This record gives sequence, structure tokens and C-alpha cells, in this order.
Amino acid sequence: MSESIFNLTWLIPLPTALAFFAIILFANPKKRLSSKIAVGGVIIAWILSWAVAIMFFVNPEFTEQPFDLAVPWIPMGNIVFHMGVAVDAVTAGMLFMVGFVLTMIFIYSTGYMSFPGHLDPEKYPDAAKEGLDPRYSRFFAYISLFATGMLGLVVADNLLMLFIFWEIMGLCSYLLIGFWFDKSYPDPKQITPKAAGLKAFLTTRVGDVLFMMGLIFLFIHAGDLNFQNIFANQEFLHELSTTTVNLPFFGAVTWAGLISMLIFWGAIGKSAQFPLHVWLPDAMEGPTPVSALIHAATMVSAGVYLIVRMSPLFSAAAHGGSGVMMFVAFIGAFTALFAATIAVAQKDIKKVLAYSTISQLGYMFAALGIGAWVAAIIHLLIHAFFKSLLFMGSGSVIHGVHHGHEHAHAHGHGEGGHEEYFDPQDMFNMGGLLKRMPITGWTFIIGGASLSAFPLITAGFWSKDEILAHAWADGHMAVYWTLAAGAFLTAFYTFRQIFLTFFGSPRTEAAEHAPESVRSMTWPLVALAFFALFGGFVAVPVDFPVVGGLASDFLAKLMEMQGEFYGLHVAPARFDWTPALISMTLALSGIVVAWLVYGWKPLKAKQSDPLRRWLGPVYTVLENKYYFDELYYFIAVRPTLWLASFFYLFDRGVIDRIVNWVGAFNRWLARTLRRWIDEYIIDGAVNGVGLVTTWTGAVVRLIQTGQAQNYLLILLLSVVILLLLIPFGS
Amino acid sequence: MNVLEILRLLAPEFILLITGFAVIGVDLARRRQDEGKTAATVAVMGLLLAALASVWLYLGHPGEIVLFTMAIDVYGLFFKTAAFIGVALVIIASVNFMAGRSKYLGEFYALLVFAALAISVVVSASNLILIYIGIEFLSITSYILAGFLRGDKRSEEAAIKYFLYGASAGAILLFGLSILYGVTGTTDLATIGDLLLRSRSAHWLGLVALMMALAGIGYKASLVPFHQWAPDTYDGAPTPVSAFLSTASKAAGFAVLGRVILTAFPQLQPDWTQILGAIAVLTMFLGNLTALKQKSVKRMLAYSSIGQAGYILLGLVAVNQSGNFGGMNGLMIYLFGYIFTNVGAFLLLLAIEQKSGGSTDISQFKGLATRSPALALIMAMFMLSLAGVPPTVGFLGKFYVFAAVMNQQMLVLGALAAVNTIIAAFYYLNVIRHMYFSESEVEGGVMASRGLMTVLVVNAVMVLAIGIFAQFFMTWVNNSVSMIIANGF
Amino acid sequence: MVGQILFIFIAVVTLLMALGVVVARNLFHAALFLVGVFFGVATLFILLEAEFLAMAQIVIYIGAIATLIVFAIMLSRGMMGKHLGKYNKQWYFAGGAMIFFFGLVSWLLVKMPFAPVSAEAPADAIQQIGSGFVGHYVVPFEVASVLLLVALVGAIMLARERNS
Amino acid sequence: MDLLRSSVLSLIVFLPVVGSIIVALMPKEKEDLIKKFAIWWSLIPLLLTIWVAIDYAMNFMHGNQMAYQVKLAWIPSIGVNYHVGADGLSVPLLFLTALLTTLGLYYSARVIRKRVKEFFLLFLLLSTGMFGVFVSLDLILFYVFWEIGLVPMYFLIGIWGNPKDRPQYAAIKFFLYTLAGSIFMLLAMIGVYLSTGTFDILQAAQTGVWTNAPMFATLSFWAFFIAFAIKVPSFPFHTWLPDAHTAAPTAGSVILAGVLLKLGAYGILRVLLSLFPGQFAQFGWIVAALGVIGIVYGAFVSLAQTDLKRLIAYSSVSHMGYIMLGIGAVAVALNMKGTEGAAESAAMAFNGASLQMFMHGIITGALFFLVGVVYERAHTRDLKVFGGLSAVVPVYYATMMFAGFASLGLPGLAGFWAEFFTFRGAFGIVPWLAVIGVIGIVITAAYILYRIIQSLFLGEYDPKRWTHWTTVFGEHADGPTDMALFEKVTLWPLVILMIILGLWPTPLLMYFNEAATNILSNLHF
Amino acid sequence: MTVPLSWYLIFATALFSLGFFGVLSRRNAVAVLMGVELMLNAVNVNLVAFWRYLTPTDLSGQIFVVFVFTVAAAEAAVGLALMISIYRTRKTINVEEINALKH
Repeated sequence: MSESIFNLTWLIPLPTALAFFAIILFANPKKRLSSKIAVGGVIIAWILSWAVAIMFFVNPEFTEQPFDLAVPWIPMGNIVFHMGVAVDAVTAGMLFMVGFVLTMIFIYSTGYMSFPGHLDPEKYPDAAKEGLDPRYSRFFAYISLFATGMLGLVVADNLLMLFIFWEIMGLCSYLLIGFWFDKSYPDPKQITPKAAGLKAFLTTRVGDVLFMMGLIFLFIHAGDLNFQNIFANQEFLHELSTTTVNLPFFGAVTWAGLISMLIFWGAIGKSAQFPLHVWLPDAMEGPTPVSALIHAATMVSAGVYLIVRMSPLFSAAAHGGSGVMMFVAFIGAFTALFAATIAVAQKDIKKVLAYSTISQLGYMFAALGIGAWVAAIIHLLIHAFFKSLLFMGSGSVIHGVHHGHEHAHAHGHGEGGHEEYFDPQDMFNMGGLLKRMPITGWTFIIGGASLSAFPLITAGFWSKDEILAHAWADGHMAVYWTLAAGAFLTAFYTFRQIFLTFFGSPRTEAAEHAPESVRSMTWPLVALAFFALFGGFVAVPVDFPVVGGLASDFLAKLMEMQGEFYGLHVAPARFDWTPALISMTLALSGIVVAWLVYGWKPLKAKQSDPLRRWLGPVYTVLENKYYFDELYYFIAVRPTLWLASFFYLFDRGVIDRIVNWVGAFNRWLARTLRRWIDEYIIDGAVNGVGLVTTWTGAVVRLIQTGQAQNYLLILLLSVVILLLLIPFGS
Repeated sequence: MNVLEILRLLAPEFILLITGFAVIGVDLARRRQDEGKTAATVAVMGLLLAALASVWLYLGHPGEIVLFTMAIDVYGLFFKTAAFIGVALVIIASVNFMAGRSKYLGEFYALLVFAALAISVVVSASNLILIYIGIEFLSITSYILAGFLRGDKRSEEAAIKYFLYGASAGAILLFGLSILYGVTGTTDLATIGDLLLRSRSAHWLGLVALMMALAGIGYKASLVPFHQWAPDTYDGAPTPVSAFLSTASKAAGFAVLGRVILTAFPQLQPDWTQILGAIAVLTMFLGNLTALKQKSVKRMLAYSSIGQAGYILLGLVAVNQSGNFGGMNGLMIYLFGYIFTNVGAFLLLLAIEQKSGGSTDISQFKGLATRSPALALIMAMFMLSLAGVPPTVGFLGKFYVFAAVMNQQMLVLGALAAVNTIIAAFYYLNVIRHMYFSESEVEGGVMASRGLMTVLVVNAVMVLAIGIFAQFFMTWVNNSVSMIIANGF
Repeated sequence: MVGQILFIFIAVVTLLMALGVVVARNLFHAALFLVGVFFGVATLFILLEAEFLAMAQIVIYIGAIATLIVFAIMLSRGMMGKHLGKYNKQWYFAGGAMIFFFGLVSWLLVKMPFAPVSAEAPADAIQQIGSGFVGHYVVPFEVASVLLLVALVGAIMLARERNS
Repeated sequence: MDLLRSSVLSLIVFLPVVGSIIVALMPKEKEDLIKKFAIWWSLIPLLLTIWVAIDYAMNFMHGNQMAYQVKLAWIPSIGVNYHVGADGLSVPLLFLTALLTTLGLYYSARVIRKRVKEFFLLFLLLSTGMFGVFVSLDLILFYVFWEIGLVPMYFLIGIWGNPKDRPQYAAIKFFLYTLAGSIFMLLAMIGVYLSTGTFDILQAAQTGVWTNAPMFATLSFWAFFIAFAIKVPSFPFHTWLPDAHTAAPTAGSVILAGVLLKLGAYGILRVLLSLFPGQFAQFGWIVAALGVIGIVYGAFVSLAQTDLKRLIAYSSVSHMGYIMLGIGAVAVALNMKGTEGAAESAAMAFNGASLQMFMHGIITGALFFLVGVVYERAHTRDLKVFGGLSAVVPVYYATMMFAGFASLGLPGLAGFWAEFFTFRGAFGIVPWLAVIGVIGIVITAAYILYRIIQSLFLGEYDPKRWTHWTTVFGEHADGPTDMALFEKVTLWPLVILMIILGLWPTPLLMYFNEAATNILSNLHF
Repeated sequence: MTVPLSWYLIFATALFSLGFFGVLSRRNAVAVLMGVELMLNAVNVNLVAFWRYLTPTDLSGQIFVVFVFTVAAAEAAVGLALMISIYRTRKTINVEEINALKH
């Protein structure tokens, strides 16, 4: 029976794909219908993926021989490339998480996508009447395509198919971030959705290109890209990690090292790690379900999933002596801390969550870097739950504040014309919303607690603690202490956010009148809150004194067995008190400090952030995200545009003129193009043909004088020359 | 060699002689009322009959000397046929054009017939005296034809210039021939060839004679140092005469040059290859580059015909034994195609001149494609053939000439010729550009008389037909070449 | 020896007269000098024992061509009055080129290794010429006749008074 | 059946000429009769090419010899004969030519209003030239069809180009470029005859060209290569392309970009690879280097463009760079016979180059049609004038998104496979050049999204920015109107092809793959 | 027979050069024609000298000269006719002024 269920895996990405085509071809005009099609499609996919996942959990013996169904797809030279689907423990885990989270977000967005603030209703009368976004159906088409991409990536059995779905997700993120393409802000410095979309696509594209190079090198050496074929046979991995290639300034680098480094850069691009992180915060310009979907749960985690898939290669590279694992760990840890510091100083509710995502992904990469394969996967799954919860929570808050603002505005409080721009996402315009929006409030608090790893009861504690424990146990003290500092800051900014938005007194009329969101938005929040709390027991280490025995951490064991199959000797972290205690104290102290600054004396309206006074210049640096956007614009964007215009001038000016020098029509060109005449006279000498034709013109005038006797003279001279040739010539 | 045999072998010459007199007679009989129409028809009939006779003779593959001085062989017959057809086409097309322009139209067509006779004589002359008398006969008829429009200043100026140049060049040619006679003691080309082969000492004397003869014959083929009369004369002379001069008489020039060099001076090949090669390059470059600068299409065609002469000379420069790429077959097929194309191009100018009252400036051609598409298409085809774009005969000619040049490993010459094709392509395209792309400055379609139209269509069809059915014409050319090459080397 | 002196005398006289043709300011004198040159050449022919040619030279050249030229001069007399310079601008250059040409060609001709045959000129030269015209060179003969006809027709057509 | 087999190629080649003659005979006034006739007439070669594709796949797939060969004497005295044949490489390109010709005619039927009869006549003549090049196996026949293809294109650019873009200058530049190259190619062809005694490509390949005189071999190689490189166009010889494209009418630039550029690449693969393997191996790295420069240079220059059509023209230069990189890689692989994996990488590179030929054909063809769509309405191509059209013309937006993303090589659409295979081959053989080429991918994404999608579709749509809009049929309109039915019918086959070939490239790849294995095995790889 | 052949040749070349000089430098068209006649005469002398010294028995030299006579006559006739007709239209016989057709 189990075999037949797995045969359905290739069906998983199909429903959402069919939904996408159905919407754009047929259901485009009818908004309600297209949203129903999309949600229906994702529910089917959810059911299928849960069926496959649970079937896998139920009989773990599949970890020895993971399921693989492939079909010959593309002839390449004399071999045929097979494409197909595969299910192993990691896929099962991911399917479980992705299916559920996608469905929640689809349902949530049916409510969220109401008529947006920045469009004036007269231009879109029918959409305004229905109260929906004019391009409602187009939104559902895009997120269905995105769902196809994510599901396809998870079930793919080879790196090429993974890469294809990887890029389709990149496309969808571009479309969805730039969804409100006609939205613009009064402040020119603030990035508009269309620019954010472009920035996201190009930054991830840089990563993808390096990923493709890695993929191609792997394909050249392995001849095949199927995960099980490559990573299961050890002598291939050994051969890969011993043969070296010398690069200009890296010296001799093993192939395994080079390929894994290139693939890691793909992950850096997609999961917005340190150098290529700039696009994620700006991606918040997209609608909130998109941020939740793409930038919390699925797409960014795809990067981690890729490295998890590639870890046999990474570990082979590490054995071969290349420092790629250390590099991954370093990038992960550094990003974790770096993002956390920025999150502290953000005033936009979604920007805080964006930086927190970057930081949490940093944790996962750090885990992978130090070899904590299982901890990384588990943190990935659990983080997806509480982070999508937080995003959706913030979405419903923004929705509420926006309605509150409309409400207040409609009652004549606003002075006539549109007063200066009111930002519904700015936390300092909120306050005391817990009373107004109880469900959103409490679910948000649960999510926040889980994010900041509130000891014992939240899932976040168990998954993050796992990573810290591994770092402590394996003696990576540098990584441990950065992650610990990160943990403290995470707790601090999360609860700063909670206190600013939900506690204290509402600082603007909008906050006062913010209504609770529609049921279709709040219900998914509750479902996700359940997992944010109880999801963690999946990862509770067995020998934890009290709770240990209660829930069997079957997932952790499953992952360990799968690790064995891929030759990753993953030692289970024995529970050790000291790291657990340190992380508990850090989390609690973070919360207390946040309470002291924001909860104890809630801020009044128009009161600036107390941190600004204490940190002063540091605060402004953090607020401007260490000026990375300006830096990248200066070292990447401007030189490219300058180079482009330089090449274009080179093309029109130099090459064309060289060509004219060769082509005989320069004279004709001068005659027809008057404005070129000065250039023709100025460098007449330069273009030879122009010269040749003027010279022959002169010569012709000289000899073709019309005088018959001149001709005869030349006739005589030619005969004389011919005669002279004889004695001297031959 | 009984009389019947002579009559048969010299049939074309006799036919033309009779036609000439018949034309004058008919014109007198009609007492000049019908503007030379009947005279023209008689002339055309005679020419076509002569052409038929020479083709019929050709099929018999003769190869013998008749009456001591006339070498009736396939080489000569090929040029005769080409020339006769060329002149016939000129006459048909020019009837309408010449109608109102002169009273002596009977004489005009008679002169053209006699010019054709002169060509047929000189083409198969294998004796110094006959060569000289033939060339002078052709020249004198051409002087008169050039100056035919008595009142017209341009036509007279063209004639006088042509006369002065022709007379001096003729004198130099004569001087050369006299030296040749002095050196060898005989006037028969074949014997001169054998004598020069045997005696080493006469080697460079032969060269002196050749150089002077080159001037005399070269001027007929408008090769560069001796070309200066051509632009003025072509421009000034009545267009049918320019058509005649630039095609049939040029073909005669090349035929004589070929025969003299290949029969009399075969062993001097290394010397005259270099000299002729240099002349060919000079001719191509000067012809093409000056044509670039021309405003009047007629003058442009004049210079382009000089440029084309450079290409044709290449065939002679790269002459060699190999069957297919022997150079001479390139020269002949190129010339054959060139006659049709250039006659066509000049005659098309007739229609333009008639409409614009004498001006052949390029602006007359602007927007011709919309005004009279048929003429524009034909002119475009001629231009493309002159530029050497397949599948026209121009390409075929250029292909064989290039092949011969490559066969002789004259890479530099080949490269220079290729560059010239590009330069030439530009001003040929320029005409097409004016016709098809720019707006017309002049209103009203260009009216071509029925006679002119038929000639143009015939030419256009021939230009394409030779290009496509190349094999048929190439066999015809190839074995006429084998004749001249065999006995020469 | 006598022949040589005679030859030199005739040659020098003829060349002087030729120079006269070229240099004479008045066209009439030029025509007269031309006749003198023709006569000189005729005497040379006699010296070379080509009597028929000498006679033909006198009849054709002096009789026909010279007179024709005189007629032409008479017809274009109107222009005589202006007496503008007899040479055009390029005569210096032409003179130099001609001297060089003369030197070069005569040097070439002198170097030619001719082997003069000391045979007698045939007595019946005229008969042989006659038989030559109708025998070996019958074709050039016919062509020459047609040439003369064409020249005749052309000259009349070109030079006729325009009556209408 | 075998009668049809032996005559099918000649039918494909000469039917368009017959069509153009029939059009010539039709009266000038009956424009819609001419249009209908031309479109239906061009369907016949399309159906024939489809039949050839199917028939070839079914029963000629694994024989390593040219299918549908016909050899008739044309000029026997010098061994020139009408020798045509098709193999895996030419069958898809024939289909591409027929498809683009029919679509071009169908599109132009409603757009061309000036001198209709001449347009259709020349267009059919042009397709003969293109078909001829793809099927001819005799050098002179190749040359004749090569030039025949040149003249109608010259007229198409010159007469129907819009006056603002100097069509005459562009036309003459186009003609002279190609002529300059082809004249030297003619000399080289004669060289081939002199050294091997035949003009037939297959025989000459067996006997080996200029085996005794390496200097001539190199000269002939460069003569051929420059002629083809001008047509491709590869880097230094490309300056004619932007002018020709911007000046040409929509259908003209579709055919020019879709097929005419492929003549050069096809010529290299068919003629150069088989006649001069030695020299090609020796200079292969230069070809690859030019390709890479082409990719990066083309991409950067496109980034600087503000005229939509000129941008797409430069993007063609960049995309054709991939083909040169692929071909260069194959060439370099020729003298890497020893190393393992070289054969496989060479096959991949060959597949990549030929795939790119087909994919670039349909993608850039679609892009130029789309430019036509907007140009017919706005009568300007300056990108600064548009903005926010996505909301106003959704169907046009969707189609342009498909074409744009296919062009930047998004996996799941056609463009990706060509790039993937090319780089898979190139990385195996010339890794350092391929690394530079990869930069091109990012810049391509940049200029397509930033210049085309961004300035055309996104942002605020304000009607005041551009006022003189018209509908595609010329009546005045106050804003951009969405795609008419005929435009949809023209574009959607291409979009569907992009999607299908993007997901499952095998139907096309099996031909190229088979051709790759055959040609490389002929070079005893 | 005492006069060596080369003397005749030199004389002929001298006469030829003078004639050519006349053609090149005289303004009046008729004078130019005279120059041409001189050149032809020079060549006749040349021919006869060759006949006399090299092949006295074969008369083709003399026959050649006769043909030269006919050509000279025809040329003179046509030339003068042309000059007269030009004189009538342009009232000048000066070669330099006849240069309307140029480059």
C-alpha cells in the first residue's frame, strides 16, 4: 500500500499548476472563482503531501531505500537524462510543512487581498464595489504557480529539476513582490514595489548563476544529477574530493570544495544570507501573504533545503580538506547576529520580521556549517510555522490599522485633503491593539514567544536550543557565542515589537478604531499557533528529564537514519544542562529588557524610540541597514549602467566608423546626413575611404579635364612607361 | 578553296555588306519619309541573318584560314554572333529615339551595319594588315556615328575627341605593327608566333611591338591608361551609339587583343601577364572609384563599363591550359553577359532621356519603381547583374574569371578584384536605392516604345537565362576557347 | 657613298620642313611645308627603289590630302583673324616628352639585330603589288574599299551645308 | 512514397518562388486577394516541413547519412550540381523558417498598407533563399541561395522601413556587409574546388581541403569564417544588425532575426566544421572568445538602449554569442580528442548551439512581433514614453512576460535549455571563457526586466504622457488597445512552442542530438 | 645600298615624334590633323625601309603602305568634315575650347 501512495508524489505539484493555467486562461475575469480554484488546488496538494509524508513517517524503513520514480526525459549525447520524483525523510518533513503552510496562506490571502489603499476606487469601479483587489485573480494565479514551484522543488529527484523549480519560484517572487506595481511613495528614497521586485530577481539571479555553474561542474563530473545516484556512491564523492583544480588566487581547490562553494552561493542568494541579503527587507513591499509565503516559510527555506540535500557533498569536501563547511558556518553565524542587530532598530513591523527571518536562516546555515544536519532541518520546519504565523499576524494588524485609518478618516477627523502620508505598517502609529484585536494579538504573542525561544513551552526553544547545544557540544565556541548573542537580541526585538503594537495605549486614531480581522484571516493564525507551541515536541531530546519521554522525537531519529544512508555520521546531541540554561536565561533576559524599555512605560503618540536617544549614531546606522543598499548601488549598479553606455558609445562611434572606413559609402553618408558633416570634415583624414574617394575625385578632375590633348599626352606617357618597362622590367 | 567554300565561310561578311547597301537603297526609295523605320527593319533582318549564319558556321567547328588573312574559327564566330546580336538590339531600340533627331536615318543604320561588318572582319583577322585596316574601319565608322547628331554640340565634341584620340592611337598601333613586321618579316600572325618562338633574340623586340600595339588595341577596349576618351564620348554620343561603343566595339577590342596575344606572343606570357594584370587592377579601381562620384547615370555607366573592362581583362591575364578555369572562357562568358546587360542599361536610359528631355541625372530615377515598375525591375536586374549577384549572368562571368585567377594562384589580384566588386556593388545599388526607396521628384511614368520594350525584355530574360542555364552557354564558350588556346600554346 | 650624302640631304630637308609644319604661325605656311614633307618622303621612296609608292605618295598625299587640308583651312578662314597663339598650354611638357620618346624608340630600334639582305628589288614590283591586292590581300582590299565608301558617306553627311 | 521523398526538398525550396511569380502576375489593386493567396500558399511549405520532420524522425533517425538527397547536374563542366539533402540539423530549421514566414505573412497582411504586392512577392522570394541555404549540399548552390536571400531583404528594409530610422542607410549597410563577406567566401569556395576537385560539401569533406597547402587552408578558413561571422553576427562584425533591425518592418525584422541570422551559424556548422576541421580546431578558441565577447558586450549595450527595437536587436547579438560560444567549444574539443568527457561536452555544446538557433528564432521572433504590436499603436518605440501598461493591456503584458522571460533563459521556458546545454558544453571544454559568458546571463536578466518590463508595463499609467495612440487598424484611440485577434493568432503558437519546448525539449532535441552525434562521429571523435 | 637601315628608322622615328608633337601642342584642329598625317608618313617610311632591307622579294611591306594611304585619306576626310561641322556650330576650331564634356 505504501508503494502506491508514493506513486502519487509526482501528482503533488500538478493541482496548483493546473490552477495557474486555469486562472490565467479562463477564470481571469471572475475573481471569486479564481480564488476558489487556487485554494482548491492547494488543498488537494496539501492532502497529497500529508498523505505521502505521514506514510513515510509511519514506516521509517524507507530511509534505507528512499523512493524514486523517474522517467527518461531529455536525450543528451548518447545518454538520456531521467527526471522524476523522490521521497526520503527530508522530503517528507518538508512536504508536511510546505503543504500545510501553503494552504494556510492561500486561505488567509482570500481575506487579505481587499481593495488596496493606494488605488483610487473611481479607476476600478467594479473591483471597489466587490471590495477586492482589481488584480485579485492574477494574484492567485501567481501564488499557485509559486506553490507549484515550491512543491516541485521539494519532490524533485535531481538537481536540474530542482534548479528549474528554483528559478520558477524566483520568477513568482519577482511577480508577487512587484504585485502593486503602480504603488509609489512620496519619499523618493523609499523603494517602490516594482524596484523591489527587480532587486529581488537580480540579486537572486546572481546567486542562481553561480548555482548553475556548480550544477554544471557536478554534471560534468558525475554524468548524472540524480541525488541518490551521486550521493549514495562513496567512491565518486571520494574521487571528487581528492581531484583538485587550481584557480587563479585560490590555488589548488578540490572539485568537491569548488562545487559546494558555488552551490552555497546559490543558497546565499535565495535565502538572503549576508552578502546577498539586501533584497529580502525590500521584498516586504509585496502583499503580506506573499511575504509570509515566500519570505518566511517556503522560498527562503529552499536555500537551506538545497544545502541539506547537498550535505553529503559538503561533508565530502570537508573531509577533502576544503574549508567550505567552516565558510558556511561563519556566514550563517555572522548573518544571524548581523540581521538581529538591524532588526532592533526597525520601525516597520514587516521589516523587523524580515530581518528576523534572515537571522533565523543564519542559525540554520550555522547548524549546517557545524554539521548539525538534523537540528538545521528541524529548526527549518518549526521556524516556517511560527514565522508565517507572525507575518500573517502582522498582516492582519496592518489590515486592521488601515481600516482604522479609513474609519477615522471617514468620520471627518482628517482635515480635508489627504494629510501627510500615513504608514499603516509603522509600529509607532499603533499601540494597545491587544484589546482591539484579541485573536491576532494572542496568536502573535505565541508566535513571538516561539521565535524568541521562550523556554520549555514554545517549539522555537527546542529547535533553536538544539542548534546551540550542538555548537556547544562540538566545541565551536565562536559560533556558539555569536548565536547566543543573536538569541538575546532576537528575544529583545520580538518583544519590543509585541509591546509597541499590542500593549500600551493606541497612539493614533487609526490604532483606536482598528477592527479585528475577518474569520478567514484569523482562523489560520490559530492553526499555526498550535504548531508554534506543540510542534517542538517532535524535537525534544529523549534524555530531557521531565518531558523527554513524553513525546517520542521520532522526526529527529528519522533524520539520523536518513543521514546514515547518505553517509553523514550525525551524532544525536546528548542533552546537556549548561547550554540549555544559558539559552533560557538569554531568552528571558531579552524579554525583560524589552519590557523595561517599551512595556513598563508605554510610549505616547508622536514619541520617538527611546533606543534612538541611548544608541544615538549607532541607531541611525542600524536603521539604515549599515548603508548596504547605497554601497551596492555604488559598487554594482552604477558601474554596470556606466559600462553599458560606454559600450554603446563605443559601438556607435568607433566600430561604426571603422566599418565606414571599410565601406565605400562614407561619402554617400556625408551627403545624406547633414549633421554628420562636421565630424566628416574634422576627421576626414581618419576614415580612409572618405579620403580615397575625395582623392580619386581630385585625380579625376586633374586628368579628365575634357581637353582631348591632355588625354593624348597621357597616352604618350603611358606608352613611354610601357616601353621603359621592357629593358628594366623583365 | 573554291568560290562556294569561300562564300560559305565568309557568309556573315557578305550578308552584312549586302544589308548595308540594301539599307541605304531602301532609305532612298522611301525618300526619307518614314524616319528610317523600313531601313531599320532591313538592317535588323540582315544582322540577325548574319548572326544565324555565324551560329550555323560555328556548329560546323571550322578552324581554317580563308583567303590568307581571315581566320574563320569558333573563337571569332563566338564574338561575331555576340556583336551582331548586340548591334541588332541597339538598332531595334533606337528607332523611336532617333526618329525626330536627324534626317539621315538611313545612313545611321547603314553605318551601324558597316560597323558590325568591321567587327566581324577584325575579329577573325589573322593578318597585321587586315587587323590594322579592320580597326581603322571600325574606328572611322564609330567617329561618324558618335558625331551623327549634327546640330548637337555634345555629339560633335564627343566625335572630335574620339577622332583625335583614335587617330593618334591608330598611328601608334601602326608604328608597333611596322616594328613587328620589321622583326619577323611577315604580316601573318601565326607565322609571327612561330618565328618569335624560335628566335630568342627577338624576344624583347616583340615586347616593344606588343607595348605599342597594346596602346592601339587597348584604347578600343577602354583599358585604363588609354580610356580617357571613353567617358566623354559615351556621355556625348547619342545613347544608342554609346550602347554600341561600350559593348560591341569593346568586345571587338578584347577579341583582337586576345587573338594577337595568344597567337603572336604566347611565349611572352610571363611578361604580358604582369603588365596586363597591373592594367586590369588600374582599370578596375579607377573605373569603379570614379563611377562612385558621378551624378549622371550615363556617365556612371561609362565609368562602370571601364571598370567591367578591368574584370574582363582579368580573364586574359589569368589564361591557362586547364579546361574549365582557363580564363578565356571567363572572359568570353563575362563579355557575352556584359553585352546584354550594358546594351540593356544604356537603352533603358533612352526611355529616361526621352521623358526628361535629355538629362540622365540620377534624380530622374527617383521613385521609378512606383512610376513604371517594369522598367525599374529591368534596370534593377541589369544593375544586380553588373554587380555580380547570382543567379544573373554577371555572377557567372565573375565566377569564372575569379576561378581562373585563383587557378593561377594570383591571390592578390583575386583580393583586389573582390574589393572592387564591393565598391562597384555600392554605386549599382545606389541606382536601385534611388529607384525603389526614395520619393520620385518627377511625375508621370516613363514611356518606352514597343521596340525598346522588346529589346529590354529580351535582354533581361537573357541576363537571367544565361545565369540559370549556365551549362548550355558554357559548353558553347568552352569549346570556342579550346580552339584559340590549343594552337596558341 | 653618293647615296648616303643624298639620303642625308633629303632627310634633313624633310625634317626641317616637318618642323616648319609644326612651328609655322600661319596655317597656310604649315600646309605648304606639309606638301614639302610629302615630297621629301616620296624622294625617299625612290631612293628605296619603291617607285610605285613614290608616285602614289605624290598623287594621293599631295594631290588629295594636302588639297583637302587647304580647303579645310580656307573654309575655317574666318577664325584666322584672331591669330591667337599657335600652341596650347601643355606644349613645353609635350616637347620634352616627345624628345624623350624619340630618344627611347630610336635607341630601341638601333639596338635591333636586323640582318639586312642585300638582294635586289624585284623588277616587276608593280605587278606583284597588283597581284598581292587581288591575291594574298584580297580581303583587306575589299575592306579598304568599303572603308572609303563609308568615309565618303560620313564626310558628306557631316560637312553638308544645312539647307533647311 | 519515395517519389515524394526525393522531391519534397525541392518542392519546399521552389514553391515560394512559384508563389511569388503568381503574386507578380496578380493585379496590383486586388490587395486582399494577394494577401490571402500568399498566406495560404506559404502554408504548403509549412505542412511539407512538418511532414519531413515526422518522416525523418520515423525512419531516418539513426542512419548516419543525409536524408532526401537529390543530385541533378547543373553545370557539369565544373562539377556543380543541384545537390540537396537534409539531416537532423536542417530539418528543425526548415520548420522554423516555414513557420516564421507564414506568421510573418499572416501578421503583415493587416499591417502593411504601402506597396502590398511587392511586399508579398519579395517575402516569398526571401523564403526561397532561406530554404535553399538550409538544404543545399553543394557550395555554389549554397552561395547562390545565400545571395538570393540577400536581395529581397535589402528591399524589405529599404522600402518598408520607417523613414525616421534611416532605412536606406541600414539597407545598404546590410547588403554591403554580407556581400563583402560572401565575395571572399566565393574565392575560398573556388579554392576548395581547386584543392578537392569538387564543390560538393560531403565529398570535399572526405578528401580533405588544401591538405597539401596549410597556408591556403587557413586563408580559406578565415574567408569562410568572416562571411559567416558577419551573418551571425559575431562581435566585431555586428554593427549592421541594430540599424537593419530598427529600420526593417516588423515582419522583416522577425524573419531577419528569426532565420537570416541562423544562416551564418548553420553555415559554420555545416560547411566549416566538415571542410576545415584542422584549422577550426586550431582557431576554435578565437571563435569561442568572440562568442563570449558577443554575449557580454551585446548584453551591456542592450542595457543602455532606450529604443525598444534597437534593444532587442542588440539582445540578438548577445544571444547569438551563445551560438558562437557553443560552436567555438565544439571546435576546441576537436583537438582535445584524448581527454575523456571531451566528446560528451562537444556533443552538448553542439546541441546547445543548434538549440539556441531554434529557440532564439521563436523567442526573438515573438519579441519583434510584440514590438510591432506596440509600434502599430503608439508609432514610437521610445521606452521613456510608456509606463504602467500592465493594467491597461493585460493580454499583451502576459505575452510579453512569456517572451521576455523565455529570452532571459528562465527554466521552464525554451531559452533555458539552449543556455544550459551551451554552458554544459563550454564549461567542459573552455571553462574560463564560459565563466565570463555567465556574466551575460545576469546582465540579460537586468536589461529585459529593467528596460523592457519595467519601463513598458510597471509603474503608474498616466494617459497624458503619450497622446497619439491609434488602434492597430489606424483609427484614432485615446489609449493603448489590447492585442487584436490576428496578433494573438500570430503570437500564441510561438508562446505555446516556448512553453512546450521549455518543459520538454526532446521533440526538438532528438533531431539536433542525432545530428550532433553524426557530425562529431564523422570527425571521428 | 650604302645607307644603313637604322638611318631610315631614326629618320622615321624623328618624323613620327615631330608629328606627335604637332598633335599634342597645336591649338588649331587642322594643324593637329597635319600632325597625324606626318605620323602616318613616318610609319610608311619605316615600312618601306623594312621591306627594302629585309624582304625585298615579298611585297607585303609596300602593300601595307598602300593600305595606310587609304586609311590616311579616309581619316583626313572624316576628320576635316567633323572639324568643319564643329566650326559651323561653335565658330571655333580651337581644340582647347572643346571641353564641355569633362570629369
